[in-house]
Amino acid sequence: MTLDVAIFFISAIVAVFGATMMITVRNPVASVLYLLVSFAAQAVLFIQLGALFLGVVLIIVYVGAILVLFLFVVMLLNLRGGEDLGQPSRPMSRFSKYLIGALLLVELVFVIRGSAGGTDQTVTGMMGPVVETFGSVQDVGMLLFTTYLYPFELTGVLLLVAIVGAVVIAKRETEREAAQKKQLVEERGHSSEEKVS
Amino acid sequence: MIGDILTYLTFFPVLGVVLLLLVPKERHDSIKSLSLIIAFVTMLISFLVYALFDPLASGMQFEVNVPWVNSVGISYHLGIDGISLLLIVLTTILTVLAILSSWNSIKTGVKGFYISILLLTTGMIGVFVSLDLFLFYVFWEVMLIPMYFLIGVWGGPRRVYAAIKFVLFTMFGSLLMLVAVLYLVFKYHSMAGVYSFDIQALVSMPLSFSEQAYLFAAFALAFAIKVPLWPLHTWLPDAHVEAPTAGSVILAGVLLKMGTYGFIRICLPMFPEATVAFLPYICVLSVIAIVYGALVAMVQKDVKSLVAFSSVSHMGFVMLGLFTLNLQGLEGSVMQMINHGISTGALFLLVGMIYDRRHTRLISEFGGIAKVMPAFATYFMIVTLSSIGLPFTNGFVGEFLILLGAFQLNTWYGVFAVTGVIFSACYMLWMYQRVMYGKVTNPENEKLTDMSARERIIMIPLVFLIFWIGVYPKPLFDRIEPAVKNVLEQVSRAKSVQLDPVTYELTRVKDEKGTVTDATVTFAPEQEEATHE
Amino acid sequence: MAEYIYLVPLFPLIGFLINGLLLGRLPRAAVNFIACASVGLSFIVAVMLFFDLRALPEGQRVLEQVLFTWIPSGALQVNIGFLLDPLSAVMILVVTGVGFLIHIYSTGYMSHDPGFGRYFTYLNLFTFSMLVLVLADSFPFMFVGWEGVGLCSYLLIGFWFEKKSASDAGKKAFIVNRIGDAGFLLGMFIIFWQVGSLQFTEVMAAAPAVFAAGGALVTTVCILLFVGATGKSAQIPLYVWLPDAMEGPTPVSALIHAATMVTAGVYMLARSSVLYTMAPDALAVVAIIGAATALFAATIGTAQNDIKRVLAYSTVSQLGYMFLACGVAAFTAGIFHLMTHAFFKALLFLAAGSVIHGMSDIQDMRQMGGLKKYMPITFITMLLATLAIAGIPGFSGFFSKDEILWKSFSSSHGHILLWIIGFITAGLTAFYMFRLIYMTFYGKERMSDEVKHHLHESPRSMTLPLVVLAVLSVIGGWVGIPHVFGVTNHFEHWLAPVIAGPHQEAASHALAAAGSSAATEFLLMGLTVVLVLFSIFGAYMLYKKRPELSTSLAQKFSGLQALLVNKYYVDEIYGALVVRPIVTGSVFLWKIVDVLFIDGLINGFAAIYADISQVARRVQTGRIRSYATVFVLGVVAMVGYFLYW
Amino acid sequence: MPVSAFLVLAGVLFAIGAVGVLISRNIIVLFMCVELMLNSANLALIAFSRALHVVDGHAFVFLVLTVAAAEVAVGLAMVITIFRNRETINIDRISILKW
Repeated sequence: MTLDVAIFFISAIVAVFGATMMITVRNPVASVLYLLVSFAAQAVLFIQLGALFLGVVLIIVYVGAILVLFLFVVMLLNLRGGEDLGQPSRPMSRFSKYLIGALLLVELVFVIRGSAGGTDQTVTGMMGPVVETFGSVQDVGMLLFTTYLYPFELTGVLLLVAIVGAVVIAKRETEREAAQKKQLVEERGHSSEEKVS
Repeated sequence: MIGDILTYLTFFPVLGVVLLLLVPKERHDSIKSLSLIIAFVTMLISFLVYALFDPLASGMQFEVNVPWVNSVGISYHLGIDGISLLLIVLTTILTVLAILSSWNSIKTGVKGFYISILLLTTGMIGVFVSLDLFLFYVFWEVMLIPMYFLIGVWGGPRRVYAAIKFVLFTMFGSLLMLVAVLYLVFKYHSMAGVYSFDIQALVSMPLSFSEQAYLFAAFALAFAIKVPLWPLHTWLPDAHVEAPTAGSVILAGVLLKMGTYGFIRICLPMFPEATVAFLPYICVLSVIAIVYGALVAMVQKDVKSLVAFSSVSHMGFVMLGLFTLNLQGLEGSVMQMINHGISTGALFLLVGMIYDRRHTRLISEFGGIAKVMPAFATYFMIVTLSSIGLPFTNGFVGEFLILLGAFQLNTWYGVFAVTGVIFSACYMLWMYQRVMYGKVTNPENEKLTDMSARERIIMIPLVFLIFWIGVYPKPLFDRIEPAVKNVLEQVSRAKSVQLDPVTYELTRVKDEKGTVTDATVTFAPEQEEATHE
Repeated sequence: MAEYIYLVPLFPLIGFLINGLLLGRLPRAAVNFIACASVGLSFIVAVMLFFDLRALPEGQRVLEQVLFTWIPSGALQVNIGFLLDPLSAVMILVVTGVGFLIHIYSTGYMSHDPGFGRYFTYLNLFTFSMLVLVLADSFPFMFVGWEGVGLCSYLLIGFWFEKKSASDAGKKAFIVNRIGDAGFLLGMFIIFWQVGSLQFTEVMAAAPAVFAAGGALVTTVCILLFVGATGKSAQIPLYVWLPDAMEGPTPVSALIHAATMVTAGVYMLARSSVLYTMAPDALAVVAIIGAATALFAATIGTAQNDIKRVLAYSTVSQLGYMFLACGVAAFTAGIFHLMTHAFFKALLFLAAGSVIHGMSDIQDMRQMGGLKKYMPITFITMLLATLAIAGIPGFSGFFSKDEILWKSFSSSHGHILLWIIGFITAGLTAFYMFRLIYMTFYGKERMSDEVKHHLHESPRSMTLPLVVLAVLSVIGGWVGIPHVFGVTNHFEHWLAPVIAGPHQEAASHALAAAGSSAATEFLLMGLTVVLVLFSIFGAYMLYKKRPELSTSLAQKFSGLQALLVNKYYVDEIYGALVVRPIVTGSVFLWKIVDVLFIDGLINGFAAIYADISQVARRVQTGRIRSYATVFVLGVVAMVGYFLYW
Repeated sequence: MPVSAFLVLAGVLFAIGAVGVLISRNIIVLFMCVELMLNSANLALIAFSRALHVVDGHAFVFLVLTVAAAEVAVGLAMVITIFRNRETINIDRISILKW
């Protein structure tokens, strides 16, 4: 067992474990932390695959920013796992959903195996060595600023829109707006009554 | 410039819509004035078309034929003959009057209202000028949307029900029509090797009898709903009662004519065998519509629904005239389309005026109006007389010719249709009596003001038209006649009929077995011009 | 000459336009002047045209003028064109002449009514329409006038529209007329269908070639045209509107419902005489209906108490006479009676109007009496008219009525029964007319003091037309003194070129049998005169000498009395048999067929869709997880599909 | 290591994420599951990229990351608003948009 294989299996086990725990624990804080674990393991895999830059980005952006944001929200809303989440699903429905997931997994494996059906060595075969700079900041940067310049710029716009959107959505409405909305609702209700009569 | 006049005419209202979009929505006066100017200029353009129209030439005039979507043979093909010419002029006139009539009665959503009306105008003119089935279908559907909003937004209490009913009825028919159109186009492709949506090209295509029958049925259903032919008429009273005045005027004045226009432009020329075969059924339905509409109109409590049912009756006359398949019947039918547009439009305008004052249309609420509003009563009387077809008003000319034609076709159609003349007098005069005559019993009616200058301006052109067409309809006949003769010639391609070249009368040829065999006309798309002559 | 014909209807049209467009803006005097002058001018033109026509040689007395094409549609070419021949010449003289007098009379009669402008507008429009009717050169153009007079009749009957009875009566008149018009239209259609033209000259010329004499087609045409005539001229079964029409102002009753419009049917029959002589069956129908109407209306007339209603039923009855004449192919006699009737009946109505005017709008004869000394001119003129209508020898009515009776007996289409009915009717006519005279002008003054106080003779503008008409009523018949008196019948001679019929053969026939028939004619004439005198005496006994006798008689025959007073309950029967079922049926069509059935069917379909959607929409739970489940299932299915198929 | 191993792992993570979406009633956890699925796709992309020796896959991963970030920002803003108005994070209770 080479080091490579060991790193893969350890990371894979950690990633799957984190993901599984994330969806099973009741406390949201714990969920976030398990996801963090899973992401960290995945970042290791990224780097193992030569995506040094992306692995780092994953850690910084996902773990450092997004998951922290999740944590913020969970704490802001003061969620502790004791919230009313309604009736738990019936066992049958729960089971059927696991079954669906399993089916999906089996199919995905078959897809991978199918495409690996024999001929495509790039998938089934061992990965060969790559150039030193593969996946480096420079390498990815060159690509993003040349071939994918427009999509890249568009992501900027997307982020801007997301920022504005998030602010607008999360903003507390002023009293005036609330009053207006109330009035509007009343009018609607009134006119719909008329329609009925 | 002149060659493209139909394009200008059709799309000028759209230009108006664009301009209207630029006006802030609070500026009601600017919006109203602007849309009035646009409608007025459109009317002037249509007058110009009328003036430039050559009454002696047969065939289409002002034709424009530009390939549009070549791969499927869609072209931008416009052109008019005498029938569409008159209907266009009617449309533009009624649009101006409709805009004037809503001057003070539409207070909410003013901008949207006038945009709808102008879009509607484009749709209506578009239907009348299209010579391409695709274009025809597009304009046909374009009309639907503004009308839906006119009824559904600015209508009465049950406006949503009425609007949806209107749209669903019409949609149902037009989808069948679309299927039929596509069938025609593919059929043409299989015969000529190219696609074409061109009406004139499709007309010359030979179709077997069963094909004709199905296609005729599909088109006829779409058109019959629009007319509306009994028993597909029930959307009409609801739509009329709920629609705002301008909507009713355009609906009754022009939209109903779309159905009959479709018959005369598409059904009759394209499916002559089927036309002859279906003739008895449609005639019977028309006669039922005439009598039924009149009888039901008699017992209505709401003035607008009375007028709506009278429309059913009058449009029954138009349908009967179309399917008499003789010159008098067809000419009378086209005249009746115009006349019905004028007199029913005028009736709705008048009802709108009284509605603006009293906010009710129930006959029982009125009485003695002639005393407080003498001018109104006079105009109402003139329009009433025109509606019941008194000689020397426009209504008579069309009705007389239709009855004459129907009588020649089949005595019994004539006899039963004539009773419509009697009943029309009954319901109109009874309504007039209950609204106008007697003493003022309702205190709310005591202080009604007589017609304003604006309202008089609306009515005067209509009254003028009523008498002009009633006394001197010759200019109209001159323009209708070549077009009608063309239609008859095309119908005469049916093997079961024979056209008298002098009187233009179609007579049924009785073959031994009484069955109509499939058409075996040789088909030569290149020589379609030749087959027209 | 011919190019002036259009002036005759044009003047009233101009009057109508001026008065109508400037309604409410002209002073009373101007309105009166314009209205009268326009009719007066057309009377002058009519007289000139009459003399022009007379100056022409006998065979060529036809003037035609075409203004422009009205309805050009293939083979159907209808012109706005006029046809002046001896028949229409007589008619325009009557219409403009009597019309002019009535216009003048109206200026006095309507002098206190605020609606005078509207009144004269309608009246001028009526005159125009009537002139179009009689001058038209084709059936459709005649129909213009035909419906036009119907419209004016509607407007004028309902002139005081605030009264429900008035507007009801107007509506009834129009609708009943429309029923007749429908028949007229159908008749026209058959003619066009067969002949291919609707011009009078062409139709009449082509008819003998196109129609088989006595055939079903021509009979149908004639009967349909006659249906039109029954509507306009108030014959059984469509007479019901005329008595109600008395709701209108009295001059209107005189002009429209006595002198001119109601006689349009007779004119139309005379105009189509070529067709009618070809259809003996149709003639028989006309004669029977005419005779029946004459008798029927006369009996009702004997029991009415409203002065105008008596005259109305009298009009119906006299119109029956005219149709009786037409029905025995004696169109000339019909037109002759039409003319004399126009004089004396217009006079009767105008005089009655004068009475009503003086009586402060009371029309019930039971509240009158003894008016002779208050209204001498009215009395004398009305008496002259009554003598005329009763058929006292020498007066105009005598000649015309006698000719009808004689023709109904002697004509090849006549029958002894028709004569008997006419004979009885003559007696009844004399009876109810003198009943009217005695109840109104003689006996006790039964009016209230208030009314009596205002009682006065009418102004000059009203009495002058009375006098002129009285003169005409007396001498008007002298133009048509029958052959039997040894003079030429100018009137018959004048009309001969236009009127088809057996007159040529009848003339020779009559000459052949001159010896015996002259004696018969005198015998019948004498019988009639005796009956008339006897009836007058009866009326004198019952209503002048011993009024209590009439009341006791009425009590004795109370059933009959009630039947007559209620006009045989015809209105009620029509209401129950025609009007009610139509209205109920219409409500049924609306509520049941339209709303319940058709709309129910369509809304039912919509409801079915709605119900299906009610079930289907449950799929749309709003729960993201269920959507996601379905979504993932879909993905699984799709991937599975691509993997294994 | 064969690339298929990484792909299978990506598949496993994806399936776990999917199951999480299906069974989770907590709206925040649901969100995190979506993130997990996105990232499993990233993993597959990078694996392919490595196998084919093309860096383009990295560019895509980068874009996916950006989209995920934007999505989270907006999504969490919505969660906050919803919680503020309805006092719940139960996904099943947020079901007005139905029928």
